[in-house]
Amino acid sequence: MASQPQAGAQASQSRSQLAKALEEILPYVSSALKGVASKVETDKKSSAIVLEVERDKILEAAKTLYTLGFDHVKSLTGVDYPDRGVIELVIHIGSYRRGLRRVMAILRANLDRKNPRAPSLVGIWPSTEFQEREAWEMFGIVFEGHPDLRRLLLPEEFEGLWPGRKDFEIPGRKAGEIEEPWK
Amino acid sequence: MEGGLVFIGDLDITARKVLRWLIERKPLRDIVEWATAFSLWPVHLMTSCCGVELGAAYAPRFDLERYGSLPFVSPRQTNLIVVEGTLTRKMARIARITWEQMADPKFVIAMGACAIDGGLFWNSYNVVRANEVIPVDIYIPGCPPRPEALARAILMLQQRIKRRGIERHDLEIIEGSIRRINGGIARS
Amino acid sequence: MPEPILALLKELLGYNEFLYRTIIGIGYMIIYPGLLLVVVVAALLLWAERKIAALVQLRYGPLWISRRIGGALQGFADLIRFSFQEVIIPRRSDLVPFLLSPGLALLFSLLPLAFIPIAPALRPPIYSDLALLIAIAIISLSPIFIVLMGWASDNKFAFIGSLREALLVVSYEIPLIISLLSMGVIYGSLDFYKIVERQNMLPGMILNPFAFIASFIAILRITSRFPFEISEAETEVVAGPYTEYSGLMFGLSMGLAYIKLYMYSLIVSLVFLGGWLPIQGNGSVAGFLIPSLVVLLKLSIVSLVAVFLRAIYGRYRLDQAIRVGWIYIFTISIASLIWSIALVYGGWVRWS
Amino acid sequence: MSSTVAEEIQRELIQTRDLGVTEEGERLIELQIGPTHPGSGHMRIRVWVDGDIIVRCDPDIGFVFRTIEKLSENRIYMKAIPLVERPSLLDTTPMTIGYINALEKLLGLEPPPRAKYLRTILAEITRIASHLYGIGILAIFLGHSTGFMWGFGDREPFIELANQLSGARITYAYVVPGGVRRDMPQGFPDNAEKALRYLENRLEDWYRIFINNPVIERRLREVGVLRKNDAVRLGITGPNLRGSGIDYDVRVAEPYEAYEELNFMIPVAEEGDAYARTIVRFEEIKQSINIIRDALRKMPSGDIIHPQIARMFNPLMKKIYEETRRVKFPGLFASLKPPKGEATARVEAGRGETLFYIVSDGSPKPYRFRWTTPSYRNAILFKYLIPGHRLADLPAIYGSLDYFPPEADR
Repeated sequence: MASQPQAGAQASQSRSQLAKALEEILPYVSSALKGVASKVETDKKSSAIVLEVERDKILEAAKTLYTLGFDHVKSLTGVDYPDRGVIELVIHIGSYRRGLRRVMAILRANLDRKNPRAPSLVGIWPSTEFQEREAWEMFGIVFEGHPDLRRLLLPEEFEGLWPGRKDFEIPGRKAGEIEEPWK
Repeated sequence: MEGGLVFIGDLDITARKVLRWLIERKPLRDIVEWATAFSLWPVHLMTSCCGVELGAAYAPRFDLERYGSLPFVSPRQTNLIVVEGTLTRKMARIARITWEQMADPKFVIAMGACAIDGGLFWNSYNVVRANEVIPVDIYIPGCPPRPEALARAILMLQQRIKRRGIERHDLEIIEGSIRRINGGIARS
Repeated sequence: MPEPILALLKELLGYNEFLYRTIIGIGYMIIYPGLLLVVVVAALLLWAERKIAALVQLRYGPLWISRRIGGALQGFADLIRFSFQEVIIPRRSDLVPFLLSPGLALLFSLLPLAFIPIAPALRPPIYSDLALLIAIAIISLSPIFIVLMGWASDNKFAFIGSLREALLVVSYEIPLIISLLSMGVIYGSLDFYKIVERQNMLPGMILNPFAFIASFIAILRITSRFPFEISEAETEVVAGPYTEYSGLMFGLSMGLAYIKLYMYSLIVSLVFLGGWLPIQGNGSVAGFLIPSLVVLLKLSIVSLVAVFLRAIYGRYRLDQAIRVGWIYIFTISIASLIWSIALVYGGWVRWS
Repeated sequence: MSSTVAEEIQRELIQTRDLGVTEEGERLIELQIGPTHPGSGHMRIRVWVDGDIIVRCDPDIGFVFRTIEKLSENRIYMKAIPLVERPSLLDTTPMTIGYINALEKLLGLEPPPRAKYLRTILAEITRIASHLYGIGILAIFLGHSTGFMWGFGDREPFIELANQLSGARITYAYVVPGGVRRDMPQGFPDNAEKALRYLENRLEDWYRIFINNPVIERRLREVGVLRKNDAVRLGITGPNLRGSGIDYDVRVAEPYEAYEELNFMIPVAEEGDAYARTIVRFEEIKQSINIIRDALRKMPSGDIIHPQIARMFNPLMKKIYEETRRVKFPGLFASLKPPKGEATARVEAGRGETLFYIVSDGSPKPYRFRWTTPSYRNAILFKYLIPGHRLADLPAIYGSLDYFPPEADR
């Protein structure tokens, strides 16, 4: 049966306390990620700690974040920068622990656009399994070590097409023009 | 009687021709049309988010069961498809198969702006118009249309059945030539 | 057993016993308590089920088809629509059993009517003093054809649905047969006329309450009414054994559930609720018409209660239903057998 | 005779149709509980069944994938509001609040307190409506048609309430960068009180016919037990998470809008089975009723749009705003150009936590628009929670997860 519900909003901190909590956690995280992350800073607006990481250090950064208490991934996606020839992997990692609940970690890593490869994080955070499948389907990022990297949302007709990338324009259809969906 | 009718050839087609000849007679046709009009059972095919309004239409406030329409289980036993909202490519294939699995006098209501012409998602690469896939009888504008609009569509379909009668395609399907369905996919 | 109708016919058509029996038998089976009445009752039950469920759920239910009588023609409209819809026969299905099994299931659920009287004045077409036993035996044949339906229509959901039907039939037919036969033990005979006569002091329900409970719940399962609608559970196996049927075939199988409900409620009202008891007259009106209306009234009460449960209960899981069947219903029916044996040999029940 | 699409699929199915042994040597039946199946909604659940026990389950989602992210990258910021509402048509306000919060973080705007309260009230109204829809779907999946009809029937007063507040049945587009579109109409507080009291009486009937119904209780207890560490590992959100004992709720973890000043509690259950999740949903409806009453009591007065935007009203818009307290869109919204940068906002929707991540490069269209919905994050439960149960438990678990496929496919 529903246990005694935990006291709600009166006990929660207001936004200012949120910023203070962010400050406490920042040194704690940056010390843990000394050699791994190239840049660690806070983004007060979105109450998050932003980490820039090299491609081959992603797994290591993920392991340390997991030990710090960030236990699930809220969103894993790519951002396509065709002019810089880079697809940026952006991972929002959250935590259900009482202390870390107010804070999110945003892990960023640049992958080469022609052949984007990244280590699969399913081993550390199983919640990324479906999100990695969608990232592969939309951006072509191949996650090495993913249990079954197949299509999640799109039908099979999109073989070889990466709709998430900027060079995939949407076919702006003129009114009345009928397109045969199966052809 | 327009000319003599001689039924020869394959038993199945002859039986269907006899049935169709019988049904076209006055008293029986009215009863069949009256029964079909008041027993439009939509198949359980929720294509997209307008399904919320279809659910609300069969709920206590706008009860569509007043007109005899009862959402039922499988395509075999129902005679109405309500295409609720957008048809993506994957769902279009399912809608087509469901339409082909349904028993013959069948009708389609395209509900919402997305089913008419893509609506909000007109330029999405994954969206297909309803009439490109299955022949549509009644269109309902609105995004999502109010449950009263769905009730009005059911009533319009009832009047159309009484006025225009039921077109039966079972002979064309058996003889292998699905006629060009208005705007739909032609197979010769 | 005065035969007023037989006497009436003798004056009209001259003396030929065999001819009159067949005319009455045909009339019995086809018109009054037979096929015509069954179809009307099935259609009205279909409408009543939707109307009662709608009433509980704060809405109208079928109404616009015939406003003045509250949409009562809805059941007929559905049956007519089904009979004029195209019958689809899947290519990979096994043709002969696929086409025959709905009809045979219907036959075996209608046939017991030949043994069950509906009024004191008219004998059923085939009169025998083992009528209760024969009726139960015939009606428990129809689940075989429901399993055959699911098996013949080569569809995975129909296959699973027919397996469920087979499992549940075993676990609920046996308690039904035991509890009905334990009523036979109390009355000392299996002939419906004697059963009804011997209920004039106490109706069967009070004589042996265990039997009534066990058989009512077993009937709920056999006609797949609500807490036990497992073999045709929509959200698990699409329409159970009837998934691949369309048009007239599905009309038959949809009506089948209601026809079996009609038949079982007829047996229950005769065995437990005292049949035509308060009315005992003879002669063609007092002996035939009014008693049969009393039986019909009791029968409709039983089926409306069974139909009303759709609005209250969800659906059991298969293993829960089988566990309930074997643990509770089976022991209740054994208890009813012991109770009736105790009644008879304890000397409380003695028939002249 | 060239084959129709159905025959192509039929031929495919015939080759793959295996009633017998699979590669691993087990005798399994592969069931396609597809979109036309009454127990599946807008998705296909591929299930391998050994007898009555489900051995493997593979959800095949994406049947309602309408590319919201790609479309909103080709539209100006304001046009993304109706786009964001469509996928989760049941509780649209939390989605628009999330998107507008992210946009306001980019623009550096802070809505006035009265607008915050109005947003919170509408969010709670849609939460109640969305929970009742979820419970209705769970009821029809268990065969309990009265629960379905009562669920949809009891939703209607709240849809009427939202209709009075914002003018539309479900798709309100009520939240605007910098505030809300309309002020509260005159008779709204006592209408709201009437609807809330009606639902409180109805909840007793719900407990008698649904929660304490022996069949429903038997079908939901010890079914789909989600242990606490599994819920955390799989990143589950919403009542499914709180049903397994973790009291995580974004309204308390990172309070947005007016949730800081309102007092309410987060219902948590320990068992983690389908029954616990349903109880948590019913308790959340009660909490939402308290929140609406509390918010209506503490409603501050004042204007409903940010002064910086109000300054840009032309005289006609100012007159309309004074008289009817309705915001007419100033020209600014059409060419809204937030500064370069990115923002993340998370909001507690009816089914869980939804996250918006917007990257803007200074142009009127967002450069990258990332949106994860609660059902999208709960979709993984089909793969890990259902194997091991019986075939009849599939709809019970599916209903108790309150999984809405269009919201998962976006």
